[in-house]
Amino acid sequence: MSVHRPIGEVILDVQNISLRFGGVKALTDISFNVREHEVRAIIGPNGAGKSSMLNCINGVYVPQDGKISFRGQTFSHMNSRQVAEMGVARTFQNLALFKGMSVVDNLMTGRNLKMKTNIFQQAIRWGAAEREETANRAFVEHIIDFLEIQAHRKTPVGRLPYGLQKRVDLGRALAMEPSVLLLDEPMAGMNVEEKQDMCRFILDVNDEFGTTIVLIEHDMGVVMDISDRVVVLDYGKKIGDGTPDEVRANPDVISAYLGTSH
Amino acid sequence: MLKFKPLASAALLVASGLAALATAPAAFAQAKEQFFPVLVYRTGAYAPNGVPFANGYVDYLKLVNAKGGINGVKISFEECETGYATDKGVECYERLKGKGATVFQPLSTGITFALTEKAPIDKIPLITAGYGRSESADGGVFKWNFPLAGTYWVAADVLVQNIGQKEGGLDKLKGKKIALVYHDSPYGKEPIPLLTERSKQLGFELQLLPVTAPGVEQKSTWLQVRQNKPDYVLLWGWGVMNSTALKEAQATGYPREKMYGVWWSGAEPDVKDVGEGAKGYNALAMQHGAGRSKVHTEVLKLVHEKGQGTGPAEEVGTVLYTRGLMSAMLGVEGVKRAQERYGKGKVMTGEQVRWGLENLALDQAKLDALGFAGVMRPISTSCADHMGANWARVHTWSGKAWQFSSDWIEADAQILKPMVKAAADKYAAEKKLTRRTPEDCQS
Amino acid sequence: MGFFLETFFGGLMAGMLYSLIALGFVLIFKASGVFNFAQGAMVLFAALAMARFAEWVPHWLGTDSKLLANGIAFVLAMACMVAVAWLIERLCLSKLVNQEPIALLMATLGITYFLDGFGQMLFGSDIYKIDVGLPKDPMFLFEQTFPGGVLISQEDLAAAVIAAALVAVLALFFQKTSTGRALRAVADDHQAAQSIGIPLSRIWVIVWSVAGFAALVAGIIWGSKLGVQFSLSQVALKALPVVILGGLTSVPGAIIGGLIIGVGEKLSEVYLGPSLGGGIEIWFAYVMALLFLLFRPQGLFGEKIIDRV
Amino acid sequence: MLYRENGQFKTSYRADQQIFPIRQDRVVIVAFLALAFVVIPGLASEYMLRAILVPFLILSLAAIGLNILVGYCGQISLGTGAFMAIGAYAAYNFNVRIEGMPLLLSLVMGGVCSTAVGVLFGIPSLRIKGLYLAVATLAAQFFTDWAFLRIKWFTNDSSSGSVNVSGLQILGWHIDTPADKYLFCLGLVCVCALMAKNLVRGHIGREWMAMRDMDVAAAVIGIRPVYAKLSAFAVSSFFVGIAGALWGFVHLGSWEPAAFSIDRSFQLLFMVIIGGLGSIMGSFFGAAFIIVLPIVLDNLPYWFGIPVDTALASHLTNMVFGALIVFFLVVEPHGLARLWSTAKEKLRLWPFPH
Repeated sequence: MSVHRPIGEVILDVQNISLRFGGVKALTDISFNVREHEVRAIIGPNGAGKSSMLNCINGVYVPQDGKISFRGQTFSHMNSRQVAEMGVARTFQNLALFKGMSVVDNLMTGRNLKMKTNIFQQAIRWGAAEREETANRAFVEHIIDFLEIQAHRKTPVGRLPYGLQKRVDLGRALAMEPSVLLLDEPMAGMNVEEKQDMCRFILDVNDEFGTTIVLIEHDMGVVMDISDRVVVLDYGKKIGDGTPDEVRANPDVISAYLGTSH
Repeated sequence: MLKFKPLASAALLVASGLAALATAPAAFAQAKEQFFPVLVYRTGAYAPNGVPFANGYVDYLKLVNAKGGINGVKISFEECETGYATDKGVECYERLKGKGATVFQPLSTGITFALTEKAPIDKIPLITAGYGRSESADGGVFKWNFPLAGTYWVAADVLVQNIGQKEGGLDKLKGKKIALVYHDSPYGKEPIPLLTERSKQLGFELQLLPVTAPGVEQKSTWLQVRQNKPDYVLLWGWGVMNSTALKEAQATGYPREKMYGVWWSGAEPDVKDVGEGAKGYNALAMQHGAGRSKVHTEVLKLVHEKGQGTGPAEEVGTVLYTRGLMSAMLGVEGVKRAQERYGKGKVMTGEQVRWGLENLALDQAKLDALGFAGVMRPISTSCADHMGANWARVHTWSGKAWQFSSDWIEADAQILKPMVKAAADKYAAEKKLTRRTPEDCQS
Repeated sequence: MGFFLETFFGGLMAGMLYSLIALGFVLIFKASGVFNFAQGAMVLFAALAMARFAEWVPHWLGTDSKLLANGIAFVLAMACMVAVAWLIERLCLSKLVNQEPIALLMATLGITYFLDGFGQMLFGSDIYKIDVGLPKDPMFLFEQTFPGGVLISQEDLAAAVIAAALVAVLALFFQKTSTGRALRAVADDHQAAQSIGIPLSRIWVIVWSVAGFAALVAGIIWGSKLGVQFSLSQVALKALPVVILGGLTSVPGAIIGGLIIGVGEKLSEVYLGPSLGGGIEIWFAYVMALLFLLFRPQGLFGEKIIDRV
Repeated sequence: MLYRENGQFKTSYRADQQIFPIRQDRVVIVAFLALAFVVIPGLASEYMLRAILVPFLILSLAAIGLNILVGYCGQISLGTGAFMAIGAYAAYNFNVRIEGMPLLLSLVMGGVCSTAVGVLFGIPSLRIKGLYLAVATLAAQFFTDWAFLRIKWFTNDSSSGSVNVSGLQILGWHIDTPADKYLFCLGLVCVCALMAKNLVRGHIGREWMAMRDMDVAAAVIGIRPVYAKLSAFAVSSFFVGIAGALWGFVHLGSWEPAAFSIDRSFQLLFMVIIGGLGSIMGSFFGAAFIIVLPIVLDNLPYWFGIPVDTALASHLTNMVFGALIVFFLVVEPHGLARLWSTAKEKLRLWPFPH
């Protein structure tokens, strides 16, 4: 597949990030960048620090050294709220959905940055709050249609099958109308059909909304198919970066995956 | 309504409960007997003190019935457990009121405060013998409250006087240190205004040492006592706080002879398990002390020997038991007095009982007849004075028993009267009430 | 200075007693993840049993040897506590596995009501006496160094020593015995423990019995200090700040926490109290715990949690 | 059969977002309100009104407040009694110190003050979690208990530290008969309940629930934990404060700090748990259960005319109450509200389940 939209400028640039938990080194001196509209994959064996990388970008973890710059602004560490406001959305490896809430409510929660009415207006609800609610509900319904989960609107997400929960997770991210979408293993534990559906969704998002996508994935096939450029991490270090073909040819990567001792 | 059907058992229980409650009180309104509500606490933190009082109270009512009732009117009564909790007390009040109650004895300062607001509306008098709000002695404002036989201000004043006697004259108190170790609640704080007044007048230094209820942990309090070495300690506790205080006093070596308790801190449960450790500790005997007199023998003969005794027979004659007897007697006498005006052998209403209590005239002869000779002094109330008597005695724990250690002492009216009036007026102002007119007093 | 020491020692000894009760909380939380509000009720129940049996045994056996009476009473009371533990496990815990903590907490409050009622119904609600011969009168140290010397309440001292001994015993029990190891295993991971064949239900009965034992000892000490009656269950409230300050899962935490709270509240009441009007120690203890938590949200010795996504 | 929603189509999101989307529910609720406002004041006995319904209403309101905090935002609090106390005493001070202060206004101001303090004591929740927070909230409980006993200003220098109010009236409507009190509470509670419902189904409510279910994810999608948690504390203590003011003004009339002791906090927590976490309706169920059950148990002997010793009776009451609590947590940990909804699920098919 190819991307219709032209790859643009660098919008997210990660410079020399290092992260430690006590003695454990999760990330060491990682640098890479993401261009507008591209699909960027981060791969690597388990425990390579992929998720930690995203957590740094989201401001969930605070790296000890390094910088992250986004659309020219540079931060030594990110603040989750700020990141969200700048239009970065995120899905999670081990489903971080709001289990107690229905599908609609989960997606509506994704709209929270768009909801401006204050607490008093909401207490009265009649008027502004209700209008806002309805408007955003309409938007969320589009996403529900797009992800083909109409049937499950009112179901508490806890009761949905895994594959659908993954979709809701993606839906919640899309509800934020992101310009950058961080996907943490969106296809983990899915069967072939589900994976194909998910790939379709991702590419559609990328096509239709021109959303930049940063993707963590284990399934090499998928990665090589849909991504424009790939970063390879191993033991918290970057061992490869480039187009799928370049990465495929990179000896370090091969050894990391085929487990040759270094 | 179908929707309610599948709701589980408990919800149904609640629903049926509500239904039943709606009808319950009505079913109990019977008119041929004089109904006495009995608010008690036989459980919880204050049970050790609550139980003997309740037994005495009930035993007296049984005694009256055994002797043929009030001029032939039998007494019916029902207990309600308050656990010394205000909201539970209010619930009891509402419940028993619905069953024709004509006089309440709340038996808790907190409940008294709450009921003081409700009683005038429901036209039911409150007897708070030896507790409640001190300013309610002023019948001009508190038409429905009867703190018969003494308030906390009386108690505090008598204690100060007794200490004065020990020192050889009130003037000797100048420069002395007196600490008040009190239950941190409205009950414990009642005496403070009077003591402050007295300390100004007599020039002794007053120290306030609150103890958080229920008072199981008093180490720091008594460390402070040890630190500033007061000449006397007044103990204003209730329940476990009293015995704990005595034990801490022993543990910190404070002389028990220098400790003076209020009449709620001077009963057997307070010293029983301290035993020798409390030897020499003094406390007010409200009017009565421990020990048996004619009324007790009557109770034993006519109630206990008939197998009707509420508690164990050996309890008869203990301090709180006797206070129970006395409180019940005051209520009954109120009804009796009312009958003298509104018709002997009739069942009195709340308003009639109120009149009876306001015109109580228990002279020595009457007391002797009732078997209360030596237990208490005469009491006579009036529109202005709802207290009726402001005398008390002090008794001392010998290690085995309570023995009187002072003669009758009368609280100083010069001090009390103005304070009561001032406080009552403040209350009236807050509530936008006007004092009762003389005509109203006649009614 | 002398007085400061007095207060300080007083605090230490009071603190030791708090830790004794806190210990009950910690044991149960470690092994079954239940925050056991019923600990106070258990103390009361145990104390009531002890006091009443000590009263009744002489009548039953016709002996008047205090030692024998107390001995037998202790055994009987302990038996009661084991029975209680067993019932709680059977009727309550086993049915509530994997509920969220708050439901369990509420369940223990339910147990509290039940025990309060049951205990008073069986043993009466009067004030009773436990006499295990703890010395009542004070003693004075350093009388030459400070005027008036430093007063130490012998009763508290004895109590503190007993408490310390008990703590040591429990520590040994946890470290050395196989049951102790099993307990720690369960504490670390229920499933894993079960999978290597540790019977959860038995472990829980044991833990609750041990907690019952701690409650009994606490009950005896407090009982002989205060006399046995309902308010005894209130001492649990004094132990709560200790538990969170020390960390819900840490035995040493309970000890250190107890001492800190004990000393802290006594000093505060004596030196800060007068200027604030007194009666501050109970909330001061909680505020103190709160301040500690602001720096270590999982208590002094609790495990740290890193949330992963 | 009767309870079928099929054939009811929502043609707008607005229609789909109302509180009771199903027609039968609306019918029942309207009927129920009519009963509460019109029938009950006429029929119920004075005891019923004063000793059961009024406390029930007031504590339901408090339970709603607590439920917002515990049920919706997942922050356990054992200090609810404290916030009731603050509401009550603050309202009292506005009432006595400002001449001609309207009753409603002083009640609301009571709520506002308790809100302020609530936010203050909510700050630790940003750092302390779960049971640690629960116990920490007891600091609020004991501190207020102390403050209202010790600081004379709060009690208008009353010698005993106990305060009282009377002559309640709104725009000439004197609230003194039990029926008046009942109606006043009922009205106020209905309004507050509606507001609470609107909040929890609005986006602030979703932010609270998000914090409860998965705080990290919530932060990542742009919810500020500080705002979400503190607003929950604020709203919660506002309702609780108003409830406290009502408890003092309408139910007790005269009160001391002991009326808002730690037992009150536990009682409210019971209501929330038994009623159902995260359910406004559940708060009412819980309150009804916890208030009425002990009274029913107390009264049982008298109804059946069995003379039971008072002490024994109340011991039994305690035991049964405790046992029932446990029983409930065992059979339905999600509370009466859940029972309610499962009942409704069943009713959809009833009487033809297949």
